Amino acid sequence: MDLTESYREELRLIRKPWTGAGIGLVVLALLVIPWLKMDYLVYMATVVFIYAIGVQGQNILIGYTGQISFGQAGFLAIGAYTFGHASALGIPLPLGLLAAGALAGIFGVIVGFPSLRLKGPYLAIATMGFGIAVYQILLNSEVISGGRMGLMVKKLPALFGLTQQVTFYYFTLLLALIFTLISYNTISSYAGRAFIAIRDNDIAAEAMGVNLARYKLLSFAMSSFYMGLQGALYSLLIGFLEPNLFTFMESVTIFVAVIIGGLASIGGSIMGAAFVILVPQVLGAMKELVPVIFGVTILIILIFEPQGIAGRWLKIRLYFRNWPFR
Amino acid sequence: MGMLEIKNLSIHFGGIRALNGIDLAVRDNEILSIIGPNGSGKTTLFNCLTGIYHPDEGDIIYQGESLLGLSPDLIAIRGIARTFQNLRLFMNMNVLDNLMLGRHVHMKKNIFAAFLRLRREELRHRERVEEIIDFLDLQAYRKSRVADCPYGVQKRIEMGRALALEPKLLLLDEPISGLTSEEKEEAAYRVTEIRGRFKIAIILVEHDLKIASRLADSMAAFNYGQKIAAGTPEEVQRNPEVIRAYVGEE
Amino acid sequence: MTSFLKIANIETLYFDRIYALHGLSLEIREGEIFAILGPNGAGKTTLLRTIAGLLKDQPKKGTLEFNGRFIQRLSPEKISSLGIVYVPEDRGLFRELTVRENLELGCWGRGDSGIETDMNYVHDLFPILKERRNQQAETLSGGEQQMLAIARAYLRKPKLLMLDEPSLGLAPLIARNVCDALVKISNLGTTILLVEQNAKLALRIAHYGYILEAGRIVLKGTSQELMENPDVQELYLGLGGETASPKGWRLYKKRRSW
Amino acid sequence: MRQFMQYVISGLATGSIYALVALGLALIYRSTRILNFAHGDMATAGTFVAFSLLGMNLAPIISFPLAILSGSALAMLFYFAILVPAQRRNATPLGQIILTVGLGLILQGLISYLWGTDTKTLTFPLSDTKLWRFQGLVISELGLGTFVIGLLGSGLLYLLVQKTRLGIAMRATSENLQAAQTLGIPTRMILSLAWGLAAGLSVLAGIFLAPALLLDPFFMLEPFLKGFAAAILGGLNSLPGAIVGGLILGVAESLAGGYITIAFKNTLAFLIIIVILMVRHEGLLGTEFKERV
Repeated sequence: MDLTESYREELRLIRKPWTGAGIGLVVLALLVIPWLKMDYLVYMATVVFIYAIGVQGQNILIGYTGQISFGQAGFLAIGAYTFGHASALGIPLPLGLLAAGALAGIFGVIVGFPSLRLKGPYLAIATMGFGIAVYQILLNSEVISGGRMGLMVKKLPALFGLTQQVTFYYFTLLLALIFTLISYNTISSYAGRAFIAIRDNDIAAEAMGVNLARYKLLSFAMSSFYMGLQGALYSLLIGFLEPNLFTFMESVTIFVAVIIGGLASIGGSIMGAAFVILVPQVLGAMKELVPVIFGVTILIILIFEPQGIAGRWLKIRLYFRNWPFR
Repeated sequence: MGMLEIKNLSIHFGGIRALNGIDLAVRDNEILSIIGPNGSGKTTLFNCLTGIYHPDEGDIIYQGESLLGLSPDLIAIRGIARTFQNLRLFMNMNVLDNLMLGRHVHMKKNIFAAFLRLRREELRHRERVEEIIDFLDLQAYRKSRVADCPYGVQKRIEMGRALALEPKLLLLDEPISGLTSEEKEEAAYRVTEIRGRFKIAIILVEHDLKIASRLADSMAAFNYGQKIAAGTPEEVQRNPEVIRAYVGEE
Repeated sequence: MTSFLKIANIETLYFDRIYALHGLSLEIREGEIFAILGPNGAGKTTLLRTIAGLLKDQPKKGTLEFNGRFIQRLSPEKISSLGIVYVPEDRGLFRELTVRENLELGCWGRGDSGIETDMNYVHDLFPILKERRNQQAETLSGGEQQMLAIARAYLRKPKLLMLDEPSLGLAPLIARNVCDALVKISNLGTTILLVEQNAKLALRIAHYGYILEAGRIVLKGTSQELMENPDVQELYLGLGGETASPKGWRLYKKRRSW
Repeated sequence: MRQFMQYVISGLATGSIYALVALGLALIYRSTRILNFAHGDMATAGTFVAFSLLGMNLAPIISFPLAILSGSALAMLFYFAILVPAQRRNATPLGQIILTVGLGLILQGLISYLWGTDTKTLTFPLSDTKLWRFQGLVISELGLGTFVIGLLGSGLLYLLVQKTRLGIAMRATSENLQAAQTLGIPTRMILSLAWGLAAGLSVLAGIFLAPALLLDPFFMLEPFLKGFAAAILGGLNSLPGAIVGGLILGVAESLAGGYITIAFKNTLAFLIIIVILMVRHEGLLGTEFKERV
């Protein structure tokens, strides 16, 4: 029996030694992966890390704050193109990443303004409109999109005697860990409480002194920053940008990852990101069926398991905790 | 000097006059009960006071300042907290977090500190919340999700959340209805206890005449959006119009 | 006399946790008017909604037997087709539809030839509805809305008509009109189950009454018996005036004989 | 002036198609408070059925109604097989909307799988190139047919909903479900019918759009979004609003394409959505639902 002795102890991120050990093991495993010399695995894991960032951000918006958005592709594109142009101008990489996130975040605030008046389905439509508008502007504006040739992005150089691919792997892993930590911290702070309060009962939240506008916009800003960062990293990964990377389907994919991973679950978001990346790989030649798998999974999860993959995982964990008795 | 003064307050929805020329005053550290049958405008008054509805006419003066046009969060910051008739808790948070949200207006907010998990603020407020948990006997439920708590406990949690805001004026919307008889007794006791301990003014809405008059220092009765009587509980109870509103016309 | 509707030990819960009805039993005989009285939050509305099948998966326990047939947990459509019609507290009108359209929907599923006669009958009962037949229901006054709700329910030719607070929000004269109409409908052979806060009004037209408190029946009897019961007089009829001390809550609790 | 009228006329033709899509969306939203994100995919599926039936040498007069019916059947199946069980498990409105997203994905995938992702042409009885002239104004046979069908479809639906007993029951059910249930109106049947009708209208729109847009699994995405814009413009819960919104959007788009630039013609729809939502989010003819506190 472990007793909590102070309030401070309760506020720690990792309260149980076993959780700490588990997380340590996972991180260790991730650190070791590149040594297995399986390039494909390293590549896939990198993509999952990149997506995990954006999906978490969307979960803060959709899952925690309860604001549905279908404009992800727009923020993704803003982040990617900002970074692309920044790196073409010779701006250092960290600044470029920051600029990508920041500009996407600013657009997030702008798009978030309708959310102050709109609820549920209406907001979904407004954000969807934004996402598609960005795509169409890219299609029609050669200055931004780089025209027919697309926009080339310089890849991350190889560092510390590692290959380029492994360097980038560690780089994205580091960023994913940092942003996961920030997500967890934010969610358990006053801001996270305000997000959830708005989702669960906005009238009561306001009556308790939560400024709805400020926190909805904060949530939009954060989620779009994450999304913009994902876009920037993605452009670094593939080294080339064209408008067709940012269609409405991309928004849907990220939305699906949030739902399947489980609303209001940071850990679930990472699993959701892995799901939407790995399913197309597994299906391989039958690419047309990817949406079918996504759709069917959504139906099953929504009807049988409202908390998504993370909910199932939680149940299993509870099961083992009570193992001898249940 | 009254802490709250309501002058000629009127609001209508469509053709229905939900409140019609209401005048009321609340003194410091007093319990005012508002009674009336269903649909008489009691909750509507609360919604006007907390900025959820905007009255068509009249004024609300709170500590010398008009509350008209203020949004609910600004009114909360000025020290008016409320509970809701049908419980508006954050059902998926645990009890502790619900009360911590009540501390929201008192917190120093710095989002970057939140990113880095700097928790001095949290700890400071946690101690205040624990006092309220003790006061309302919520220890056993501290970490339970609100949705999993029994109804009577949820009512207590809502009251605790309102108290965590450290209000100067507390609005309780039917704090006693829907409870079992022991819980009712306890809840009634608690209302007087709150006034004694926190030295605040309370407006209480109830349709149960008996409990309302037992708790109140002064009382007002509503019917069809109008104030039909006001005064001491005894006076209001004897008022023939009140009796008629309650037991019907013969 | 055999009972027409027999409710045995039903328990209804909200959100699977909050008991609204706690082992409630009552019986209703055919052709009479029954009133259920009780304070707010006692479970009166819940009872009617449970009977009407509007609460999903409720009652959790107990049986509802109507005309020799168990009807608990049937769908509301099914229960309605068995002849139980429920008029909720908010009247349940289709506010965007006209009065005539509302009445027509009352005849849904009726293929018999009596529709016209019945339509004429409700127009005689409430002439104002004929006058306003092309107006939208939401433009009617509270009393007219209640009349429309009753007329619409009558057109379904219910065996059992359940009304939730028909006098709520009505001026006294209009409330009395509505009650008179209910008596007329009852005289044509419809059993009526009435939930009311206005005890005087209800006991005047009802033959038999139940007092419901905290999800249980605490007292029953003919209207006459109830009206003469001292507790009912004090709590519901406002008689026996001198409420000794307004602070005497405990006293009040003790004084109740149930 | 003549140029202006020309733009208006071609705008009305496309607008009437948007109106059909918008009507379906509004019908579903009104009756079930669900925003149907699978609306476009249902239309695509139905249109592909029409394509296959025509390929089997069935006359358009037979294959088109069959395709429309198949779309309706699909929607009703979704209602009974997915939505009803979900509602039994207390799905929130948001959850139900996400279910339609799921359905949309499934349909999209299946269509790509069954018919392939290459573009196809739907052989159509009306021609795009045969022109009708009237006082110097030109309209293609297809455009005229589209306009007529759009008005006819919306008009018939309007009559059905406003005048027939079924329509009254439909409006009643969408306004107050429980009251309709206590009157013994078979609400599930009625709601599934609303889904069926809505899907049927969208397939009708799809069939008339296919010859101009070329048929591929994603061809309805844009018209679907335009329909959404139109429905919001007119007020999501208003059927006349959907028709008016569709026509206005069509004309505005055509004028913008003609006088400003063709490139951003499509962005206009979303600009309209966002402006409308900011200024008057219940739309031109819609009414707002007020939440009771």
